[in-house]
Amino acid sequence: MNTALKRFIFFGSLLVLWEVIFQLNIWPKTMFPGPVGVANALVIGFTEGTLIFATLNSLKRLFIGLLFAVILGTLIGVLLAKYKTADETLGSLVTALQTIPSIVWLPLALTWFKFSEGAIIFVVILGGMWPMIMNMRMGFKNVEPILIKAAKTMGSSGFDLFRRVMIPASIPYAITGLRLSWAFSWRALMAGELIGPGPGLGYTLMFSRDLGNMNLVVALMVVIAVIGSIIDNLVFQPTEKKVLTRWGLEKAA
Amino acid sequence: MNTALKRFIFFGSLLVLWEVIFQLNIWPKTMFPGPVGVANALVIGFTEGTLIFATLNSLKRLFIGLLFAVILGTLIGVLLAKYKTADETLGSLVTALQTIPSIVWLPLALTWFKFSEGAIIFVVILGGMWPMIMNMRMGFKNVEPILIKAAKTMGSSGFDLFRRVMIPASIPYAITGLRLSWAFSWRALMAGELIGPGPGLGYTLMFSRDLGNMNLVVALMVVIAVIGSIIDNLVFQPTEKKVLTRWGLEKAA
Amino acid sequence: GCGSDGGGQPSEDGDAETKKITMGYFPNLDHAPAIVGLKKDIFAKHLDGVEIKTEPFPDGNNFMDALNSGNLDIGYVGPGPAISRFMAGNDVVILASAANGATLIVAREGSGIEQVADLSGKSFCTPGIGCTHDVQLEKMMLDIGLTTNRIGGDVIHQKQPPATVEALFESEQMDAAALPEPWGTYLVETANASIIVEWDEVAWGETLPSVVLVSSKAFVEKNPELVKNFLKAHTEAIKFVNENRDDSITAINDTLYELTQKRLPESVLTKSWERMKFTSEVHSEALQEWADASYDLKFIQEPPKLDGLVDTTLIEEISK
Amino acid sequence: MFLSVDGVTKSFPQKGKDAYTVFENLQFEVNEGEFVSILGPSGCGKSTLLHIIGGLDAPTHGHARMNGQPITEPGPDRGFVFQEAALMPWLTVLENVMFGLKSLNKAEARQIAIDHLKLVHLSRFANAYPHELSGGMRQRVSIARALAIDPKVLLMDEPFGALDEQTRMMMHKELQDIWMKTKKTILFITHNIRESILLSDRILLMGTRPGRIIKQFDVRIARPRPANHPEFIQLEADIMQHLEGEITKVMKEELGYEYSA
Amino acid sequence: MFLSVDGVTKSFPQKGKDAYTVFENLQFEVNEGEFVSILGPSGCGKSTLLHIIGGLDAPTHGHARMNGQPITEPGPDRGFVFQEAALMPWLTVLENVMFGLKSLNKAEARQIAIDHLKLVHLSRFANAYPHELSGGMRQRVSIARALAIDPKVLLMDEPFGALDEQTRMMMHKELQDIWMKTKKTILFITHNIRESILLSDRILLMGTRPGRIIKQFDVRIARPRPANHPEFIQLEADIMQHLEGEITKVMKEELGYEYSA
Ligand SMILES: Nc1ncnc2c1ncn2[C@@H]1O[C@H](COP(=O)(O)OP(=O)(O)OP(=O)(O)O)[C@@H](O)[C@H]1O
Ligand SMILES: Nc1ncnc2c1ncn2[C@@H]1O[C@H](COP(=O)(O)OP(=O)(O)OP(=O)(O)O)[C@@H](O)[C@H]1O
Ligand SMILES: [Mg+2]
Ligand SMILES: [Mg+2]
Repeated sequence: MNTALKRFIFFGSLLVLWEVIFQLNIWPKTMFPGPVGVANALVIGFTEGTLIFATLNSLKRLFIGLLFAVILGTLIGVLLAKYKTADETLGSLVTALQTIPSIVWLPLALTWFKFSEGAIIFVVILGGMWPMIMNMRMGFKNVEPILIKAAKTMGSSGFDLFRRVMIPASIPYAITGLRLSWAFSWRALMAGELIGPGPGLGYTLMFSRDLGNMNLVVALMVVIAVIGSIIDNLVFQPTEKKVLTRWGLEKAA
Repeated sequence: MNTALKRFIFFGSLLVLWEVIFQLNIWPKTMFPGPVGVANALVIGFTEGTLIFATLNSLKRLFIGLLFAVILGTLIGVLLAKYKTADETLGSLVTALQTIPSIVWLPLALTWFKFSEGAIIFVVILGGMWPMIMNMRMGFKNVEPILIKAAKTMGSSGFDLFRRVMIPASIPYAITGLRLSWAFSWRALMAGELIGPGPGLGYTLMFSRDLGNMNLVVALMVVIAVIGSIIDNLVFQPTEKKVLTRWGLEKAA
Repeated sequence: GCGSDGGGQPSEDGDAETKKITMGYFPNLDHAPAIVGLKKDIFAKHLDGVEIKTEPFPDGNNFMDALNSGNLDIGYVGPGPAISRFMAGNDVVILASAANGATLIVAREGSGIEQVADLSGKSFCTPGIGCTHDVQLEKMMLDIGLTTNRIGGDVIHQKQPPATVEALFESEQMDAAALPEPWGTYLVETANASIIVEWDEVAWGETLPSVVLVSSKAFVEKNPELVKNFLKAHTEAIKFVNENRDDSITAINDTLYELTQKRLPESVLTKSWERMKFTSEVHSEALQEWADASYDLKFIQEPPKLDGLVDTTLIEEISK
Repeated sequence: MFLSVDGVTKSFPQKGKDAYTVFENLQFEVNEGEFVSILGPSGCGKSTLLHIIGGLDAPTHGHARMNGQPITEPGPDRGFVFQEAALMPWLTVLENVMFGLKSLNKAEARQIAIDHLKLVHLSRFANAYPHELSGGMRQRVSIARALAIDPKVLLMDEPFGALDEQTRMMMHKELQDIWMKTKKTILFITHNIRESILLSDRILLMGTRPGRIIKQFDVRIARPRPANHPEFIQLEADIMQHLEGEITKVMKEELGYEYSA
Repeated sequence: MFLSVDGVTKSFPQKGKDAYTVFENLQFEVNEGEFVSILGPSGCGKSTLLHIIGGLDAPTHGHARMNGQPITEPGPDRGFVFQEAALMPWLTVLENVMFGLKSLNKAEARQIAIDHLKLVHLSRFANAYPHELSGGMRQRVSIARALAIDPKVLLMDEPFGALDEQTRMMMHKELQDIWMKTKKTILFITHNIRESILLSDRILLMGTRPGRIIKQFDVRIARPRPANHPEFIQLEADIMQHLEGEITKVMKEELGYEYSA
């Protein structure tokens, strides 16, 4: 049975189950919307174009934020993995900062970046950076010392060593970090779009929650989930599969 | 120079820097509180006891939630790592669900668990579970096949294999997962305490934000950060150090 | 007192009314009847034999979610969430008003805004998008031909928690704000903001509730006596509040302090007190007009029909 | 027929190319209590074959059988010494050797583990972690670990490859003692021709590209076998000659092969 | 004095116990262009010593020196063949061999890499990943990789340990050719006594517990060296005898050692 079919059956059954629970009326319909209402909200949003516009705007913010989160996360990760002093000082700070919810950063984002895209992107970076830092840090720490030694005897050091050994050797950690960064950047974006200029999915989310439009709330989640699935299928999964197969950790198809 | 001293200098300088920036009046004081005000809020909170009570209550919720998050995360992680079908179906669902911000779960938590500790803990579990799932999944996928083979030739299989090979072999991933779970559970708790009965740090956070008491907001973050540091120093760091040293990935002191 | 004669007591016929009630409110000045009523044991007096659980809420969404999922029986909330949730199909009924008025529109010192018309090309913020105060201001703008960037106009609108507005004014990031009390007065007193529209000149100023007492139909139908007793307490609390301003303000500040370690200046609260009217009288037509404006402003997609949202039969009964 | 390899083929799929066939239709048998060595050039498929017999790898066609039953799973009846040491990095040397002894009580398991560590001269390093050992020491722990389980069949993949000649000679002696005493069935991969003659009842000579069994040699010299026994010398020369042919073949192929990306 | 090991001590700290000293105050020299073998029982510190000379491990006391300068860093002037293959798992065989050639242009680097892969008979596997290779093949890639860089000094840690005798003999020939042509300095760890006599100008015999150099043997037999040369046989017997003494010592120690947790 191929992947697409399996997924079709799995998500199809989930959808049916959802509708059945919805019809059973166990929970108030206003709290637990059904698939038809959600589908409806999606159709309206896309035919009227508001959702398209919001999605594009949010995606732009997300990708810019994610890019910085990944770069910063990797750099700080190296720093923490490589220098014990950094790990013991900056590392503690990272441990502390990552527990801070996005909304607490909003006032600071506002003061520093005014009402601008910058403020939102700042919040996204702060949301997505931590998993990348933690995973890259561990990834670098887990590079087999013998590989580093081997590279050094072949004249590799500094940035060359970093690029040609440290980075590829920690790809399994990087992928996990990326996946988590992706998810947590979205979450931060939802909080970040409370400030700054609309439109955006987070903005719409807030708005529809205020108006008690649960159909639209779930519809937004569906949009985010579908985008996530597409990226996962096009980027993360193939990379992961390639790496794991090459390393002999997963059998080739 | 020993660790404590390094940290003292590092955090001391940060504190001084903070006060200097505060005194320079670059940003509005209502958005960017200074260390003295924060310290004051801490002192009041602890002498009057409200913060103590809130902290204990939040910690209780956090630990229960985290416990479930870790167990569930590990189990789902195994499932995804071991069964391709699960990875392709449930895995996609996980990818989708983890992008959903905690606040979207609140109405569902309320419907399912009523106004109770259960609702908050549910949100905490949903917050902390994803990093654990993703890291354990990758951890299990990255166990060297030869070690599994070796264990099998010695009669280990099923749960025994899981317990004695898979789990220890993926400890580096588990630690990273745990650290992230810890952080994201806190974040979820802050959102979750919007519903459900007080007191709690998230509960206090929300009201002091609404009333513009930024001193208390930052004081709460300091409390969380300090708790995080203590746990990190007492649990995560020693475990990590022990593992990395044993595996020869880090030099013994 | 009044509660002991029947209402609070379970009747013997199995259709027993609940002995426990969960009540929600917000730690805010216009929730004075709730806060003071609790502090002065007015509710306890009228609901003799009933266990009262109280829960402060930070925002209307969570309040309505709690009510909707049966976790909350009765409570005080802004009319905005009540209306939008009613239209979204939630089981919610407005039993009485608690306070009317309490919206103030202010501008930053040096913003050059003296009246609503000056907002053109400027920015303002409200605590929510399409919230009570937002619709009030945007309706006034609409009447003179101004719209926000949300629907193609040139006035920039932002959602901002009231507590952050001071800093936004200070850093000149925001020009004006339509806010619930006491935040408007607070800005006037502490940040030199100027009043563009006084509370009673805002659209539906004196008639639109700022806090209503809501419950669910299901709860009211099941516990009519209990609700009646609650309403008795409610009216007594309103009376008390109106007669004891300073006492009430102290009680509110104490509650704020318990939750957030912070007290608002008494002078602000006293001035603010004059910008709202504590009363149980609901003006249904103001609510309907407000909702219609909300539709005109494209906050909601369907023409609002609020029939059945307000049910004043019980309060009328007890006031007889 | 205790162990049999019954028409076993193994090929690995390759992206964009035909599958790479390591060996095709292999056929041989090992009797109970027999000591069989497998000799062959590097890369001919010896390890792959042993993994299949161990149940660690699935054959593409055919079956390895034990007592007539197809082998599909590894099991503690077939002890395995891997070509790489394959020790658990998170366990001490002692714990590694005790890994397969969990059915015994702790004290007993520990005693057995220590006895086997003494056998490989490593009881002093019982509490060391694998990364603190030298390559040869790790390999010896791996041998101790397999012997400690006391399996019916021992599958050993170049177990003594990383040992110095003296230690290796002692291990030869120990292994022979164990084999004579317990009459285990041993399948033993080596590329040391002398070692194979010294230890085994029978030698399977594998060729490469594709992997196959070129020839079998029965070793009928009485034990202990002196290296200067004429039959020993004769056999050594024979095997050497056969293997040389294989290597020359590979070399010729290699020289004629043009790499293209 | 091209390479010298100058009073080098190496000890590893141990938790709760005294540090474990592998060797103390080692002293020897290697001339430019000399081929020196190191022989010794497993665990005596050969790899540790080579790592120190390679600049991969820091000595506890003393210094390894090259041209009189203390060695503190690894560098491409000292090529290293590790006891384990140490290939990058994410690179193909070809890319692994090309790893150290990045200063050259791509086409040139590729040509050199392919030439060296042919040398070890693996050009056919240029596009395979390390996990698709057998143990011996991996080791050969590792050799090709070190030779491709063409370093002044070659530090080889049991490079031919995992090879079958025929391939090993060919590698002996290739290595000797390279050495004669380029006059590299080679430091070569092995536990094959014959190999050491066959290849080297000088043999350092290491003992164990603590590690130290027991004896040095100069090999003065003309190359190519026939294994039946009387001097060869004599030397072999000599070395064997010395090493046996060491092993017996370890064995005796081991028997007298009581394990306590
Ligand atoms: N996962 C794999 N994918 C593709 N080819 C593989 C894989 N594993 C092994 N091979 C190929 O199978 C062949 C046999 O490998 P095997 O490890 O059995 O050799 P061997 O005889 O044990 O060699 P050595 O003496 O060097 O250990 C090799 O040519 C190798 O390239
Ligand atoms: N990280 C370490 N911590 C503690 N001891 C170590 C460490 N690394 C090596 N040793 C010890 O140093 C000694 C020498 O190891 P080394 O690898 O140099 O031996 P070797 O002579 O190369 O042996 P072999 O021939 O088996 O490869 C061993 O006894 C080993 O236990
Ligand atoms: Mg092999
Ligand atoms: Mg070694």
